[in-house]
Amino acid sequence: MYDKHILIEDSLHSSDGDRTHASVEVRMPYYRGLGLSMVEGVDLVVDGRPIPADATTFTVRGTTYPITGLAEVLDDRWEMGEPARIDFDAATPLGPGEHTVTAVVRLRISYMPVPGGGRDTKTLTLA
Amino acid sequence: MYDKHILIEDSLHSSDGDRTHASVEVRMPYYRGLGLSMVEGVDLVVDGRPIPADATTFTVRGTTYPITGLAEVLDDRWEMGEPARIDFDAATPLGPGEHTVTAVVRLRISYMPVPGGGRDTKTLTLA
Amino acid sequence: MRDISRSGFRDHPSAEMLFVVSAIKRGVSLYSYQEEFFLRTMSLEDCIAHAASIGALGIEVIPEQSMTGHPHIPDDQIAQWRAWMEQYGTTTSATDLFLDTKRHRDRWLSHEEQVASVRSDIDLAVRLGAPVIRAIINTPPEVMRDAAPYARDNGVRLLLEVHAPFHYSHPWILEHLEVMHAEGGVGLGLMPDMGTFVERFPRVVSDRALREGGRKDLVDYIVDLYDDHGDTHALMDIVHYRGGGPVEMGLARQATHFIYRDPAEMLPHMDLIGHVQAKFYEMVDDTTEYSIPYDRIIPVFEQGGFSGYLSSEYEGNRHIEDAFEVDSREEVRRQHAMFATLLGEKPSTDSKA
Amino acid sequence: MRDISRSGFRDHPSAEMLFVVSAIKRGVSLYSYQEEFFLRTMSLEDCIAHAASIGALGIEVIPEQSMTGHPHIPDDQIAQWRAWMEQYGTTTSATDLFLDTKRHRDRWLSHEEQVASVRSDIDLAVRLGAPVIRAIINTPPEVMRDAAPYARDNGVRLLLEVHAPFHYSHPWILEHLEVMHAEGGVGLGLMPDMGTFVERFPRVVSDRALREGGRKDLVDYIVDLYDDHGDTHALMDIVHYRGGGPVEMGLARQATHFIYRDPAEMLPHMDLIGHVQAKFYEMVDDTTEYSIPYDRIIPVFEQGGFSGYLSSEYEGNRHIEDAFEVDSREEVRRQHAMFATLLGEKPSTDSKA
Ligand SMILES: [Mn+2]
Ligand SMILES: [Mn+2]
Repeated sequence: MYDKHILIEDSLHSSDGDRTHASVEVRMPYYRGLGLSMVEGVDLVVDGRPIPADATTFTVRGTTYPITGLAEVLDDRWEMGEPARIDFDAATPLGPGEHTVTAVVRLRISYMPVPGGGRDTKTLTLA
Repeated sequence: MYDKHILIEDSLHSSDGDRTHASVEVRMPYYRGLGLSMVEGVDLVVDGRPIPADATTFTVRGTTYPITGLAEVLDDRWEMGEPARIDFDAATPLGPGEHTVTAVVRLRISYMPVPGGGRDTKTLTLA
Repeated sequence: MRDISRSGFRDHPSAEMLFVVSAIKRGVSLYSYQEEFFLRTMSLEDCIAHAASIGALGIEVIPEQSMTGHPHIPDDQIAQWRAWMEQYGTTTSATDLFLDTKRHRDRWLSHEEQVASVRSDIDLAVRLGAPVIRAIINTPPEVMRDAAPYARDNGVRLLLEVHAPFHYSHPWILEHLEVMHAEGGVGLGLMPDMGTFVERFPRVVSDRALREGGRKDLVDYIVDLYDDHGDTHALMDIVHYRGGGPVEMGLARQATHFIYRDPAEMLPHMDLIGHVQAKFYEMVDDTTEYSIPYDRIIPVFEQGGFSGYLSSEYEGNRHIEDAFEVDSREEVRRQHAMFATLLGEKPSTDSKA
Repeated sequence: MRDISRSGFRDHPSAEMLFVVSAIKRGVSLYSYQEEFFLRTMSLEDCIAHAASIGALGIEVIPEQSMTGHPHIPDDQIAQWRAWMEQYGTTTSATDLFLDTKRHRDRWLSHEEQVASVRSDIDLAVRLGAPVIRAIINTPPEVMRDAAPYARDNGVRLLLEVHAPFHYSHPWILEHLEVMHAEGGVGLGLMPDMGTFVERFPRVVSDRALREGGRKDLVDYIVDLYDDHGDTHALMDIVHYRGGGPVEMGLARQATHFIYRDPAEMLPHMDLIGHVQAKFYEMVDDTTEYSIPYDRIIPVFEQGGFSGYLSSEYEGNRHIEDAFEVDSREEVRRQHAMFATLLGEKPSTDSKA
């Protein structure tokens, strides 16, 4: 559910001059908010290259967490429909113009025996 | 089924002087024989190192096939309980003595919606 | 005004009266507006206002969806909620709790932690003014049992949502019923989800499988088998035997999660039923849900003397979102037009009557 | 000699006779000896000799298991087989076909290829002297239909194995029955697998889950629910709600694949039944299978006038192989001691009679 709404249009930005650091905004494909300890991961693939999890951080309401550390976060949430910013290191500088971005959100939903979450791929233009 | 009987005891042999080529014998974990086109793979892990599929061949009754080519073999079978010899290139020479070998046999069974096959790990002594 | 000729309410104690108004109340779970709320095209106030505008005056809310900071929702949000209830003439009919047994990656929540989680959601229900709480289907019977005293002390009732594929003679529900009867049915009860009465396979689900390239013959096979109420036990096997791929297998899996039971199976449990989730997939018009026979379900509630809320739960959104604009308001409006007719609030608009 | 006092064969036409010998014949599927045959501790001749030694004179064979080179099994193997049948006084009761619809990695076998595969297995059955052929459960009805004329022309009958979780009112079987009735039941029929009558959860299966570290409370829960014949529809969900891991979930999955149906459901189809796979998990002694009530199944076949083979299918091997030595011969011997008693070949050895 909400898969096509995970990646937010116009949200791809480079955060430094040499364009090796960038960010994109994502929403959680679920009908309620969730404690961050139940977010198992937000995997990015940019122009066909997977971004390693340890090159990625997760930010909501001004607080930044390493993606690999979300399992420990018991006192913060990703709210329903709330954009989270994913900052990442690109292996090579991202050129201006269009980029194909895939975001896979993996969630641990207690009443479901199988993994929850969703996947979205969009062509986003680097601002 | 038959998982613990996949790897055949005393079947690990090196096939050249420098011990970078070796072989091991395996049986299919299934209660009938199967056409080779339905053998999706025989994956080996030796002392913790996975052996690439393209460094592996499969031999029954004197005929040798690349493991990656079994899908095309419509006129030969792996019979019930029949030992098949898996030849492989080790990245580094295998020393004499004990080695931990894992064999994963992957089968495509038509009446099963999920993959078939099995897995066995044994400590084998290089003869 | 109820049209007696089509209502079939013969067993109802008031069936002889022509202008009876039902004791059953209408409401909406804000779950129904999730698409627009997610996309911020409807605000929380918009959701409440819409429900009120169609006479659905009981508002069921998922606090973790509509508010932020769960379980410590700030006082200003609670105050705003209560102000809106006042302003729109609505009431909080129910809150929905989840039980995050997998909160920790490496261990299951202990029994004590599960009970504490439910108690925390009871506190929240009290703050929001809800008389009943939806306990999600994965809540174990022993957690219900040990949370019941706290519910009673706080004047609220924990209602287990009876959700497909569970039903009233299923072992899991039988275990819950035992606990509820032992407790006396004061702090505990049931919240039937009408998704246990899916008589026809929802076409929004099969249509999507076709859009995704599903084989017409297999999609039809699944739908026909379901509509004949055939045994879906090994349906995935059959679809596999016929060469079905991921789309067809996925549709078969969904078919095994839908169930149709006789609505009359709720009658023996009516005293325990405190609230109803009126699940729906597609309102064909103002009189008919495609899959769920509300014209035969509501008489069961009338017969049983139910006087709680029928609370809309629009579920079609996720099945059409890939290709169509979701219009939750129109779907909810139609369901309530149907309810108003079936509850005798106004003359039937069914020209075939 | 049948002990009438405990047989309960009241409806049988010969029930008044004291020394009747049943028309039902005893046999073994060599599937039963698979553990020893795989390990080469029994040869093919050993398997045949063992069956003959216990009076099981009908030998069912899976050609792909017992012989090599399928489907072009060399003439010398066929000749040897026929010589053994002669030598041991046995007969080929049935062959078992598989339908490898996924023979090609990238495409499903076409309808024509599927029919050709079945025809090839009919040729093989004729070479082996088998009057009936087990068609595996994934064989589509239309493949049965189009292979039937070739079966008739060759004087053999294709029998669909009715295997759990399928049963006689399941949509897949109903479709097959339609084809069989249209065909006239000459070239087509049914081969019931007694795994559809698993009344008690096989303890060889639950014991293995315990050996693998399964939680005792959840294993007991699954077994008890099964033994009470509760709805297993959402059993995996329940075990998940209670915190079950892979072992417990795996056991729950297995429980959904076992079924218990009333054996009398076979009666209306008796004319189509040409052979019976006498599945078993564990012979407790010479009189009792742990899970499957043969003492109530055999009277159904007697009542229906069945005169084919009860063909042993020992299935416990794979559930104990991790921890115990498999002794297929002893298991098969015990089942036939039970059959001999139930069929009236010798006095009951049940001291409680
Ligand atoms: Mn619901
Ligand atoms: Mn069988």
